[in-house]
Amino acid sequence: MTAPMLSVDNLGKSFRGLRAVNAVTFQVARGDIVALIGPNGAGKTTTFNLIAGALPPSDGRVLLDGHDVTGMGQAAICRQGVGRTFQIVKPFAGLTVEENVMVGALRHDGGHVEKARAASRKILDLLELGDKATHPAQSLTLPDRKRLEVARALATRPKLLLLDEVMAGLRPVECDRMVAILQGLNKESGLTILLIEHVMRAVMALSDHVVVLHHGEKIAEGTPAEVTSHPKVLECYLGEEHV
Amino acid sequence: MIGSLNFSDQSTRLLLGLLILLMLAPLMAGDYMLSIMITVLLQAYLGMSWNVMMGFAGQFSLGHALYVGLGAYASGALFVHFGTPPWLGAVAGMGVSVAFASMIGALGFRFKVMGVYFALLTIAFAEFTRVLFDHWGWVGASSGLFLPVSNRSHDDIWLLRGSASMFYYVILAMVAGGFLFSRALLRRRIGFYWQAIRENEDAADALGIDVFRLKMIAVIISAAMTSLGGMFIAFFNNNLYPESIFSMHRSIELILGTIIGGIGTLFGPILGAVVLTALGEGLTILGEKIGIDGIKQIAYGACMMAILILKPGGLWPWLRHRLGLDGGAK
Amino acid sequence: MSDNAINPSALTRRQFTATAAVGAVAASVGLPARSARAATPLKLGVLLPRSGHLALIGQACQRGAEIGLPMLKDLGYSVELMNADTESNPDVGRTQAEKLIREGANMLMGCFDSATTLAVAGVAEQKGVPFVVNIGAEPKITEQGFKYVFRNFPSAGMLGKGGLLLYKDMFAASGVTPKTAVLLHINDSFGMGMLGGINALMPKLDLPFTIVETIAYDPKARDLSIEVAKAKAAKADFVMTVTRLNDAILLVREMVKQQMDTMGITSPGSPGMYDKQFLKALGKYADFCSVNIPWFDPKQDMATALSKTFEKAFPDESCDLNVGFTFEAVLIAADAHKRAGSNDPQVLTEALRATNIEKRVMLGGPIKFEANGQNMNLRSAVVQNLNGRPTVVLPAESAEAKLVFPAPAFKSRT
Amino acid sequence: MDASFFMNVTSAGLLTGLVYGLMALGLSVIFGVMRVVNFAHGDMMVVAMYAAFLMFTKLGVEPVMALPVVAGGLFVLGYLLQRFLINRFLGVTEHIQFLLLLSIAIIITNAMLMVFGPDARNIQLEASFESYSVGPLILDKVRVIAAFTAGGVAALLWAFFRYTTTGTAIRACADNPIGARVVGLNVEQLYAITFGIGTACVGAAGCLLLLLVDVHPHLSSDYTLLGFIIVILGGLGSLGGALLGGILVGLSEALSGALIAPSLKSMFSFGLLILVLLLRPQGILGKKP
Repeated sequence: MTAPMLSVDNLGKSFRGLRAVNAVTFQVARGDIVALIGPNGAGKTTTFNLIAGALPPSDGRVLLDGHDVTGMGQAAICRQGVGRTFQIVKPFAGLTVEENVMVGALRHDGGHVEKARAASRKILDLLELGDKATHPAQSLTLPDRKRLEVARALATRPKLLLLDEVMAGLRPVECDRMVAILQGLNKESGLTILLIEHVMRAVMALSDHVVVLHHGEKIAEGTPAEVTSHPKVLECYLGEEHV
Repeated sequence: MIGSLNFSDQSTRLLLGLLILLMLAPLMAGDYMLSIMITVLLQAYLGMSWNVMMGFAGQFSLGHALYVGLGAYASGALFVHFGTPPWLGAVAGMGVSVAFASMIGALGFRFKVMGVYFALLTIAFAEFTRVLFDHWGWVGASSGLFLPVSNRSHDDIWLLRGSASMFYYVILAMVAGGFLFSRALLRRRIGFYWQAIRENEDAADALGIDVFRLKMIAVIISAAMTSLGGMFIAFFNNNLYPESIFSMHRSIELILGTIIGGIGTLFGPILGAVVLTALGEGLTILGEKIGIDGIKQIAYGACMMAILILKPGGLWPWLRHRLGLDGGAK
Repeated sequence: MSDNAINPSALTRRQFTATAAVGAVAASVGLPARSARAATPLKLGVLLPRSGHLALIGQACQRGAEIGLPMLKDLGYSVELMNADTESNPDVGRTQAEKLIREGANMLMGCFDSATTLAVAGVAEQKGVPFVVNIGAEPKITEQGFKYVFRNFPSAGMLGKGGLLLYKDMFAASGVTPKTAVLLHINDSFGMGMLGGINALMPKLDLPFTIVETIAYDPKARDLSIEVAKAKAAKADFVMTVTRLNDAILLVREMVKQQMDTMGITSPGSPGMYDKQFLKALGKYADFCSVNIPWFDPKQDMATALSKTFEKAFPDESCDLNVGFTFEAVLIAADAHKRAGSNDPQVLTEALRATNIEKRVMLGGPIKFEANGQNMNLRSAVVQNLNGRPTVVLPAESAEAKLVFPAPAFKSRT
Repeated sequence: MDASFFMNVTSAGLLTGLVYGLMALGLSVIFGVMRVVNFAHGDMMVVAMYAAFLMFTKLGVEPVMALPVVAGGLFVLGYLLQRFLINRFLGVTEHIQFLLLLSIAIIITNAMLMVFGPDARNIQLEASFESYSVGPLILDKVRVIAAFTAGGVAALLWAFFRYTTTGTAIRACADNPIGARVVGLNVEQLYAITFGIGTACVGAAGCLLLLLVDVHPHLSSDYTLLGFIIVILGGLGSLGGALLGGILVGLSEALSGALIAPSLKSMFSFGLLILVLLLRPQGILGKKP
């Protein structure tokens, strides 16, 4: 058995004495789609940032494909094959949609600009942004910006894709399209995906495995069906709005 | 390909037309006009150099006079003391400037000094160096460094001694070179990466870009280009004073054209230099008519403010749009 | 004759006519063959820093250039000024010089600050247009081998030497010989030039005192209390300063506050302490400060006439050496033009080279230029503020009053 | 060099530093709340200095007495500038803001040049040449007056932010502008008031500085730069920091001038600035961002 794609081992983070993430351990198997859920403030985005290298963990380890990448920094981890999106979208507003994606794609093919442009077109077409390729990124609507985030991350050709609430704000039809796209990517190229999601409809449809966080700690994990019937999960979601 | 000349490209055609016109200029323009044009081109060149750092990579420097001064003093002092030809002196100047830029960049970026704070750090270094040069006897301290003037009948481009026309062609070549170099940078991977960093450093980082290294490269290239402009100033002016060459006033003058013309664009620095110089000369004439000293500067300030309010992105993006060149010329 | 508002009195006008006659005779020795009257007036391009950080002095110079025009007209000279503002910026000076030449200037004059003067000299040299320097002490101006540049102002070295030598006369006149001095100087190109001159000359000139401490201060200094505290701690017999204007005021005011009484506050040759601003700002404390500087020759009629005319036209401004030297620069230009009888720059340059003007306003012998374009016949006076007025106290033959040295203590002044 | 020399130098540096501090307070307040770097800071101070100069020469009002009027006038100026001009530029990038304020600075400097001419102006008070002697210590009378008034104005400002509703509201704006808007504060109004307070501080400092230095139109850029050094030393947005920074600069100028060479003293201020930017970018008393 080869090492899992991602292995999070006893991960923890404190901010000025405040414990945001505590002893979180889980694994993402190669080719799986795993969802990270939990109520607001559960520490999901912090966990994400720790995995992606945006924040250095206070303790614990992150293993990617069996290699320790703990504390390597975002750029280095990306170069190891991890693509990520931001919950609060961060487009390169002054560039066109296509150029945004090219920035990701230029890591490959020796930085050849035209090859990167062609690759970006393909990804944009896949995410149904092809007709907006030459628009300035700042002119996009929020759902399009979310898609742009995904496109840009995909352009770096990751083996693990981290998606932070890319469904939020999408209409149900759009949400289903996105699910279909992600499923397609997962099936065709075997892309491993870890996603944070509030839209339960997407979680149920997409994930092979679900990890539930609450107050910075893992309280449950399992298949979507197992998790939704877990008493602890029900308890913490009581009073929480979810779709 | 670096600076590949593609004739179907609108920006290339525009540039070629402009270049031919400018090549012929000394045949038609009088000396006064020529001297104005040298001023414009010099400002355009320095603006371009600053644009690499600020316009492309988004790192705000308000202390670029530092590199102008280092370039000017290195080439000037070597010429005065050892007779070193200016182009070799310029290499030394670039070396010193790159060393300073690396230090400022490394300190600033490592310690996460950003935005206005970074700009103030650059001012501080420039002023610090100004006072240092004010007390450094080998380069003449505050009494200044003087390059020997010689009345050569022929132009010596290797030693940069000669007529105004020669200086005109030198600075024209520098602007053309700077333009092609900037364009090549902007169109290659590094240009995309810089713009990504300028727009959002965190997102660029997440896409695997080595932000620190790229910012350093931007600062270094910008400093080296600027110091070459300093060499030109030294040999064109023939005298150097720390007080004026390192002054904050020069740093500000240097960036005005680019901001007015359109920051991050290729034509912006050139257009801005033309507009500001024309404005300055026009207002000088107007000021003489009205006969009040100082009115020129007030009008200058007011025009600047008007441009900022009406066209905050600079004049070139707007003009480009009006000319229907969108998408073609950056 | 025009009814100009700033015409000198009828008497002085007659005197001027007489002067002109003498001048013409003197001049004709140089270039006898030419006609005495030029066909068209001389177009003199005047480049001065009328705005920017040197605006104060630039405007004073401009007044000097303009105030003398009616007098020069009466003397039979015909000059037309073409004014340009250098904005205290050498680059602007250069383009303005080119503009003036394009617009038909036959000769250039200016520019007060050395950096701009050198920039303009480069243009003049390239165009072959003569350039008369009104003020500018940088030695390089006449050491660069320029062929078209003429300076009727001492270089820093001359200024320093003339100024230092006068100290001997001062001590001789007062009968008091101090042993030690403290030197406070501004750290800019002028101040450093003077310092270099002083340091080189001190051992050679065999002066009776030594400089025990040299204190340089930043031209941008807002406050000179530390500098003065340091100077006071040096406990020297008297003070030597090399200043501009604002810093001179700051320095002396600070000396009053810190009760730094010495035998006197002197300067071996710098602006500042004779300025009207200085006198106004410091009142009674401005008295007894002395400067060894090229000055108006009170014994020259032209000088008295000029300062009278000036004081009438600008009662609030000081008729100082900026005015005097700029006036002389116009006079030199006009004189060359009259003798040349032509507006051709080459002929004008030759005429300038042959300049020999005896009736002038500043101290010294006749105005003549050496091969390098420098006038060596310039002499400094000791100018001491007495009763709120800069007064020539030495050399004895030109003195208007007697030198007061040592100066009375600040506290004892009423 | 004896002990009394150092005591004199140190006390002069300390007193001047307090006035510097007051000047920098204005800059600090504006940046702390609006994140706008006021590059026309020195120019506004020069306006205040001329105003105080006119009050003295035309009406015979001494600068310390003229202070409330001048500060009030500058408050109005700052309020209007913010309301009608700078407010449009709040969200835009730094370099555009910088250029806008620079153009304001150019206009102010040259307007002053046109109105007052390039001459340095100063005022002559009874106290101008007087000093207190305390043992070997000679304290310049106007410097003492200026420093104490500066301290008083700073204390008033602190009380304003601490104890008044408007002051508290402004602090809320500074912490979280969106939050402030959400709870119904009129942020535009508060910003304009803040800018007004900032310029009023400069106005007060200008009146006091007129006691110490001569005013001329080209003074402005030096003071703008000095203001920046001080606030960054002390910590942008921190009132105590501005005063501390002022005193530090005053002392460093005094001591480096006395110990090394006076003409090098501005280099030490810049050196101090570089050091603080690198070691503690938020300033000595600044809060971590």
